[in-house]
Amino acid sequence: MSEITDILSNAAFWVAVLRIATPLIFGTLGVLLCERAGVLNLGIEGIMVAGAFAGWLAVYAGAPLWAGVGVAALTGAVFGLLHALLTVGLALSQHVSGLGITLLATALSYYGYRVSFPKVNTPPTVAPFAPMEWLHVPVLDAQTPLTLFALLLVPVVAYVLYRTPLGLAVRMVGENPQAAEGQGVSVAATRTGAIVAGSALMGVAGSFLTLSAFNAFFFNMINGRGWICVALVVFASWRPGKALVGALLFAFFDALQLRLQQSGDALLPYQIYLMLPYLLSILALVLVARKASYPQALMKPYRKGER
Amino acid sequence: QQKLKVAAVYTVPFEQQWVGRIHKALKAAEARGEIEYTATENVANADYERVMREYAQAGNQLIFGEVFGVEAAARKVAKDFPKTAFVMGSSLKPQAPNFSVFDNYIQEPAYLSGMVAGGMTKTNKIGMVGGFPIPEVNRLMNAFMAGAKEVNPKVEFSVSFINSWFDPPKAKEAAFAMIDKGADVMYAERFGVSDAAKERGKLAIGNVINTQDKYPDTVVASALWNFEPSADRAIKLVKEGKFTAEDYGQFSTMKYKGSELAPLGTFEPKVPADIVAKVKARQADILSGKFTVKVDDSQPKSTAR
Amino acid sequence: MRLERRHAISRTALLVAPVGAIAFTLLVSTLLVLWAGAPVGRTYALLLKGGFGSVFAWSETLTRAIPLVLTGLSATVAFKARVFNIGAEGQLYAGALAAVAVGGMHGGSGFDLPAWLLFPLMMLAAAIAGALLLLGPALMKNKLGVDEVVTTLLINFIVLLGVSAMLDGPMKDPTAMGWPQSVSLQSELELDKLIAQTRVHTGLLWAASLAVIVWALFKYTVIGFDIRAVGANARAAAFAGVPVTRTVVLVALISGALAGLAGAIEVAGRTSYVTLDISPGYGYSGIVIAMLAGLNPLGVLAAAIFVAGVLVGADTMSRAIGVPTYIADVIVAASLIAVLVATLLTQYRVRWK
Amino acid sequence: MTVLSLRGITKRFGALVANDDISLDLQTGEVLALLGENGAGKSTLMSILFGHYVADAGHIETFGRPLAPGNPKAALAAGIGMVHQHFTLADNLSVLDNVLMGTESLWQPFSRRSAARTKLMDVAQRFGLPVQPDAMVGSLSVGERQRVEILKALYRDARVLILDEPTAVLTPQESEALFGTLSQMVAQGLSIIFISHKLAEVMRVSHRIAVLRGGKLVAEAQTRETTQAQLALWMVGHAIAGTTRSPARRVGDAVCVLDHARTDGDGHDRLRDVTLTLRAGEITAIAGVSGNGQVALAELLSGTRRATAGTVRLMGRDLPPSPARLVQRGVARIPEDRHAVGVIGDLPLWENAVSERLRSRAFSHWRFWVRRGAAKAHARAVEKAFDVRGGGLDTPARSLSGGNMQKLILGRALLTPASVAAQNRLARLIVAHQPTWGLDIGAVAYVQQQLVAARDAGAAVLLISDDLDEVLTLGDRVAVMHGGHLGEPRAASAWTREAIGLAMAGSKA
Ligand SMILES: Nc1ncnc2c1ncn2[C@@H]1O[C@H](COP(=O)(O)OP(=O)(O)OP(=O)(O)O)[C@@H](O)[C@H]1O
Ligand SMILES: Nc1ncnc2c1ncn2[C@@H]1O[C@H](COP(=O)(O)OP(=O)(O)OP(=O)(O)O)[C@@H](O)[C@H]1O
Ligand SMILES: [Mg+2]
Ligand SMILES: [Mg+2]
Repeated sequence: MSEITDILSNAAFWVAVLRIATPLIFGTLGVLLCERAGVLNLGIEGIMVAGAFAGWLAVYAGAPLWAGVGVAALTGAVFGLLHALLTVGLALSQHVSGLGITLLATALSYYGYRVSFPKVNTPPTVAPFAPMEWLHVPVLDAQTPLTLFALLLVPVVAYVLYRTPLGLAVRMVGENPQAAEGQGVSVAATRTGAIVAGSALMGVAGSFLTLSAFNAFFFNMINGRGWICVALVVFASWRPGKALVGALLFAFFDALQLRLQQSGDALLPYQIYLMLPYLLSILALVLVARKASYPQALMKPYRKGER
Repeated sequence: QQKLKVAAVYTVPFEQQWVGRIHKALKAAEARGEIEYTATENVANADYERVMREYAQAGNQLIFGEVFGVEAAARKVAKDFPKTAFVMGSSLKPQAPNFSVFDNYIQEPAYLSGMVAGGMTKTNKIGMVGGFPIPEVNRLMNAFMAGAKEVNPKVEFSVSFINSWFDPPKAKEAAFAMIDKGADVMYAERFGVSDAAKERGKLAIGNVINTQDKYPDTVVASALWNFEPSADRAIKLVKEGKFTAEDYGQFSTMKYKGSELAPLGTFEPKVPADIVAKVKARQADILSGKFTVKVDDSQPKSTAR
Repeated sequence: MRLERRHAISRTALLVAPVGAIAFTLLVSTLLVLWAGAPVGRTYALLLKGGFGSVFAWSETLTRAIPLVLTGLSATVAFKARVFNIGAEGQLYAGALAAVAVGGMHGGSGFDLPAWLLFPLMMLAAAIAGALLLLGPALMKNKLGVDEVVTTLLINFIVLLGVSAMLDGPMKDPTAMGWPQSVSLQSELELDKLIAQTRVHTGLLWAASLAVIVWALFKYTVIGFDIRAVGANARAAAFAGVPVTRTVVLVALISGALAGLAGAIEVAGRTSYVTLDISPGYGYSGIVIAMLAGLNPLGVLAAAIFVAGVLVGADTMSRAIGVPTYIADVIVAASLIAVLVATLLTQYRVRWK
Repeated sequence: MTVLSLRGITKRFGALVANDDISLDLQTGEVLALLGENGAGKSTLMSILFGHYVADAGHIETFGRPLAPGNPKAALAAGIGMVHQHFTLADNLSVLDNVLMGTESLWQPFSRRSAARTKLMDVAQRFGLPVQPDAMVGSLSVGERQRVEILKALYRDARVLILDEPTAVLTPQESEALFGTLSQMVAQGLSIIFISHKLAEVMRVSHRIAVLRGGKLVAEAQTRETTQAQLALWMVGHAIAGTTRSPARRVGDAVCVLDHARTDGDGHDRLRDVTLTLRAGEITAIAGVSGNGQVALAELLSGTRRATAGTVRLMGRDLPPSPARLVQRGVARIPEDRHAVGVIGDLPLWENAVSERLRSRAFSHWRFWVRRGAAKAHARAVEKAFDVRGGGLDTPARSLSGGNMQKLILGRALLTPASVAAQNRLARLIVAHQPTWGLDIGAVAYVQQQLVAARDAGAAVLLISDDLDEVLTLGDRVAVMHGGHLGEPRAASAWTREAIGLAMAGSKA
C-alpha cells in the first residue's frame, strides 16, 4: 500500500496520467460526437493510424507542427466522410463500414509510409511539440500544447452539444432522426457533419502520438488505443465531462500498472498488470451502466421515408 | 557469374532493430553485386509459410528469415524444397540438409555495455524496458545486468515489458516511470526509451543498432549486432555449392565480428577512465577466450524496491 | 441524396453491381501501384493468379478461408440475434489455448487418452472456452444493460494478455528455448492435409459442415426461429413466448463456440501450437464476412473464400511487382466496401434530391 | 382565402397507386377532415404535402406560392405544421429541446433558450396546451406528448396544421381538450386538416370532409350536409353494419380469478390489489384513462409480467409464468401495440401466424425441428379464415396494413391448430388490449364481431379499451380502472357515460 501512496504522491505520476490520457481524450470526444449523432464509428482505430501518419508526414515534409495537426484532422475528416457516405448516405451496417475503414486507413497509411520511405533502418524523426514550460502550472507545464488543446476541447464540445442549435440538432438526430427531419433539419447533413468532425478529432488523437508523445511513425503504434475510446464513450454515458473523467481514469490505471510492474516484489506475471486498465474499465462499465442514456437511434440506419 | 537469388521473409517491419540488421547486411551484399535480393516485411504468422513457399518456388536459392513462432511450418517447407538453402533465426537446432539457424548471440557486447552503464549511473538505478520477455531479449538483459554488477555491485534494476514490439509512446511511458523512480541510465531495448532518457537528460544504452548519431548526448554505448559474417558465409557456401545445415550462432560473437561494442563516440571523454580500462580489459578477455559471458535466457526480474 | 427501395431487384443492377465493384477495386489498386512507381501491366492477372490461378493458390486461399468461415459464422449467429459480438478474436485465442491444454498438455498431467477420444475432447474444450468467454458479456448485457460491443472489445485485450501469460508460464513449451509458444499438440490430433505439400487441411470440411449446420439451424429449427425473432424484435418475441434470455445465452454459447473452434482448428490444422500471433485479426474479419454474406451462413462460405482469395492474390501480386505488401489489405478493404455498396444498389436506387 | 391547394397529386409505390390525381383546397379558418380506410392514401398525401415524399405528379401551392417538393424545411417555412400518426419526439430530450429543435439557425453560436421558454409558455397558454418545458419527453403521458407535438407546430407560427389520427391515442377527456384547442386555433385563423377514423368525431369538429378510397378522392362535402352513413358508404364503397349490443347469452363458470393482485412497475403503470373474476361467455370491459394500470393488467394476463402479491388463478390453477404456457392453456392475447409487440415485422407472415405455438407438437418435432408444412398450412388457414390481405405467406409482416396486421394477430390467437382443437383447447380466455386502435370502421367492425363470436362460443373475454363507445357496446360488465385500482364491475346497462367519466377521473361514485 505504501508503495501506491508513494507513486500517487509523485507529481511525475500525474504528469504521465495526463499525457497518456491526451490521445484518449481526443479520440473519446471524436467517438462521442459520432455516437451522439447515432453512428457507431469503429473506424477510429484506423483513422488514428492515418492521422498519426499524415500529421507526422506533413511535419516531416517541412510543415509547422500545428499544420501537421491540421493535416491529421483533415485526414481523419476524409475517412469520416467516407464512413458517413457509407453509413448515412447508403445506410450500410455501421460495424462493417467502421471495421472496413479501420482496415483501409491502416493499410493505406502503412503503404504510404513504405512507399515514401522504402529504405530506412531507423525511423525518420521530426522535432515534436515541446512542453509548455512557460505555463507555471504544476503538472500542466510538463505537457505539450496539444494536451492543453484536448482539455479545452472538453468544455467546448460540451458547450456545443448542450448550448447551441447545432448541438441540439446533433443530439436530436441521434435520438430520433424522424423528428429532426420533421423539424426541417437534414438528418444526413447533420450526421455527416458530426461524423466528419468526430473523425477529425480521431485524426488529431493519432497525431498526438507522432507529434507529441513521440517523434516518429511506427507500424502498429496505435495498438488498440482507438478501441479503448469506443469503450470510454459508453463508460462516459455519452457526456463530454465524463469522457474526460473516463480517459483520465484509464490513463491513471495505465500509468499505475507501468509503475507497479517494475517494483522488485512484483509477484504476478507482468501481463496481469497490463490487464488492469481493461479489467477496471469493464468493472466501471458494470457500475455505471444505465440503459436509458443510450442515444436511442444509435446503430439504427435511417433511410428517409422508410420505417 | 550469375547473381545468387536471395530472399528474406521478416515477421516485423524493416525498421525493427533486429530485422534491420539482417536487411542491412543483405542490402550490402546486393550493393556489392553478389546477389539479387527481395524481401517481404511484417509477414503475419498465418502467412509466413506461404511466403516462404512462394519465394522457394520463384527460384530463390537462399532464403533468410526468422521463424520463432512458425518453427514447425518453416521446417516443413525446408523439407519440401531440399535444393533451397534456408538460414533462419531460431532458438532450435539446425535441420539437415538445408535448414541453418542463427540467433543474435550478442550477450558479449551487452555485457560490456552493462559495464559502461554500471560505471555511469550515479543513482545506482538502471531501468530496462523490453517488448516481450523472449530469450533473445532476456539473454541480452541478463548479460547487461551481469556486466553492470561487475563494476558496480550496488546497482539495482527495474524491468518492465510492454507486450508489444512497436509501441514507442508506451515504451517511453514505461521509461519515464523508471526515471521518475530514480533510474538515470536506461537500457534501450525498444524504440522510445532513448527518447525518454533524452527528454529527461538521462543516459541510455543502445541495443543491436547504434543510435548515438540521433541521441549524441544520451546514448552512451551500444551493443551492436553485425549480421554480415553470417550472411556472407551463407552466400559464399551456397555459391560454392557447399551449403549445409549448421548453427550460425558463433558468427554473432565478437570473435567473428558478429557483434561489437559500438565506439563511445561523443561519450569518449565522459566515461570515467577506469571504467573504460575495465571494459577494454574484459573485451580482450572475451576475444582471447579467457572470459565467457553466460547465456541466460530466463526472464530478468526487477531488483529495485 | 436518398435511397429508395427497388420494387423488384433490377437485373441490370445485379449484373452491373459486381462489375462496378471489381472495377472500383482495380482502380484503387492501379492508383496505388502507380504511386509506388511500379508497372501496372500485369497487376490484375497476377492478382487473380495469386488467389485462384493454381492448385497452390487455391490451397492457400482455402487455408486462409477456414478460420474466416468459422469466425464469420460466429458473427452471423450473434448478429442475427443482435448480440454484437466483437470478441471473436479473443474467443478464438481462448479456443486455441483450450485445445492445446487438452491435446498437448497431457504429457505429465495424466490425460493419457487415445487420440480418437482426445480429439473430440479437444474440440469440445475449445468450443466451451469460446462459449464461456461470450457468456459473460451476453449476461451483462441482458441483466445489467452493459453494452456488449464494448465488453467484448475489451475482453479481447484481456484474453490476449492472458494467453501471453500462459505462454510465458504454465503452458510454455519447454523445448522452444524460452520462446513464448505453447506446447504442441500430439501429432495424431493434427488435422490431415487435403492436398499433399500444401497447407489446406480437413478443417475446411469442418468449416463447410458447420456452415450447413448453422444454415439448417436457422431455417428449420425452433431455436433458429427464436434467434431470428429475438434479433428482429425482442419484445414481440417475448410476447410470442420465445424465451429471450435463454435464447441470448444460447446465441452467446453458439457464437463463442464457433469462434473457439476456429482457434482449435487453426491449431490442429495449421500451427499445432499457440503463439501470440496465430490470428491476423480473423475475429474482426469474421464480422465483415458475415455482413458481406448478408448474415446467410452459406453466403459466409462464399464470402470467406472471396476475401481470402483477394488477400492471398493481392499479397502475392505485390511481391511479384515489388510494391509494399500492405497493398493487399488496401485491396481487401476497397473490395469489401465496393461489394457492400454494389449489393445495396441492387436493392435500392439512389435519388439525388 | 385559399391557404393551400393541392393539384393533381399522384404517388406510386411500385405498382400500387397510393395517391391518384388528387386535388384539394383548404380555406382560412377551416377544419377539413380527411377520411378513408386503412391504406386509402391519407398519410401518403400528407407526407407529400409536408415534404417527406416527393409526388410523381402534381404540385402544391401555399398562400398562392408554389411549394418546393420533398423538403420539410420549405413546408415549415410556408407555415405548414404536421402532427404525425406516430409521434416524432426524442424521449431523452426535454420538451423545450424538442420544440426548439430546428427553429434557430444551426450556425448561431448559442441558443436563446430563455426567450424560447417564454415564447413556448406563451403559445401554450394561448391555445390552452399546458406543458412543463423542462420535463423529459420520455416521462410524459401520451396525451402530454401530443400536446408537445402540436406545440412544435404552433411555436413555429404554423398557419396550417395537419393532424394525422390525433385522437387514436387519446382518452375521451384528452380528445375533448384537443377539440377545444382546435376551435381556439380556428378562431385565431389557422386552418386544419384532420385525419380520423372516428366518424362521430369528424362530424363534430370539421367544416368540410374529403373522402379517399384506394388512393382516389371519391367525395367532398360540407359536414353539415352529410351523414355518418353516407360517409361510411363513401369510404368503403358499400354499407357496413356497425357492431350493436348483443348481450351475453350463457354466462358460465369463472375462468380466471384475480385476487388482490399487485404488480410492480413505475408510477401509474402497476396494479394495486386488483380483484376480478372473468367468466366464460361474458365480455368484461375495462374502461379508464390510459396509463392507469391497464398495461400492467394486460401484461399480467399475457404472461409478460409477474404478480408480486395476491393470486391469479386460471381455470382453477395458478397462472402459468410464461407466455408459451399461457397460450397452451388456452389464453388468446391481443396486445396493445401491434407493431412493437404484436408481430415481428421482419419475419414472414407465416412464421408470425404460428409464432405463439411453434413449440407445440402441432408445429415442431421435439420442440426442435419445425414442421414447416404444417406451420404453413396453418398460416394459410389463418390467412383465409381471418381475411388477412396484403402479400402472401412469405411477405414480411411489417408490410401489412394496420387492419390486416390486427387480423393476423387475431387469427393467430383465436384459430387453434386442428390437433390442439381436437383436445378441446379452444381459447378459454381472450385478453384484448385496445384491439381496434387506429383501425378503419370496416376493420373495427370485423374485430369486434370476432370477439363477440368468441364469447358466444364460450370464451371469457377481457376487453381493455380507452374507447368508451367500444366499452359500452361490447362489455357485458364494465369496470373502471384508476391509479392501479379496479372498480367494481357492473352491468353495462347500469352505467351512464357521466358515471364512467367520473370514475375514470378517480372520484368514487
Ligand atoms: N413507403 C411506402 N412504400 C410502399 N408502399 C407504401 C409506402 N407508404 C405507403 N404505402 C402504401 O400506400 C398506401 C397508402 O398508405 P397510407 O399510409 O397513405 O394510408 P392511410 O390512408 O394513411 O392509412 P391508415 O388509415 O391506415 O393510416 C398503402 O397501400 C400502403 O401500403
Ligand atoms: N416504408 C414503408 N414501406 C412499406 N410499407 C409502408 C411503409 N410505410 C408505410 N407503409 C404501409 O402503409 C400502410 C399504412 O401505414 P400507416 O402508417 O398509416 O399504418 P396503419 O395501417 O394506419 O397502421 P397503424 O395505424 O396501426 O399504425 C401500411 O400498409 C404500411 O404497411
Ligand atoms: Mg395513415
Ligand atoms: Mg392508421
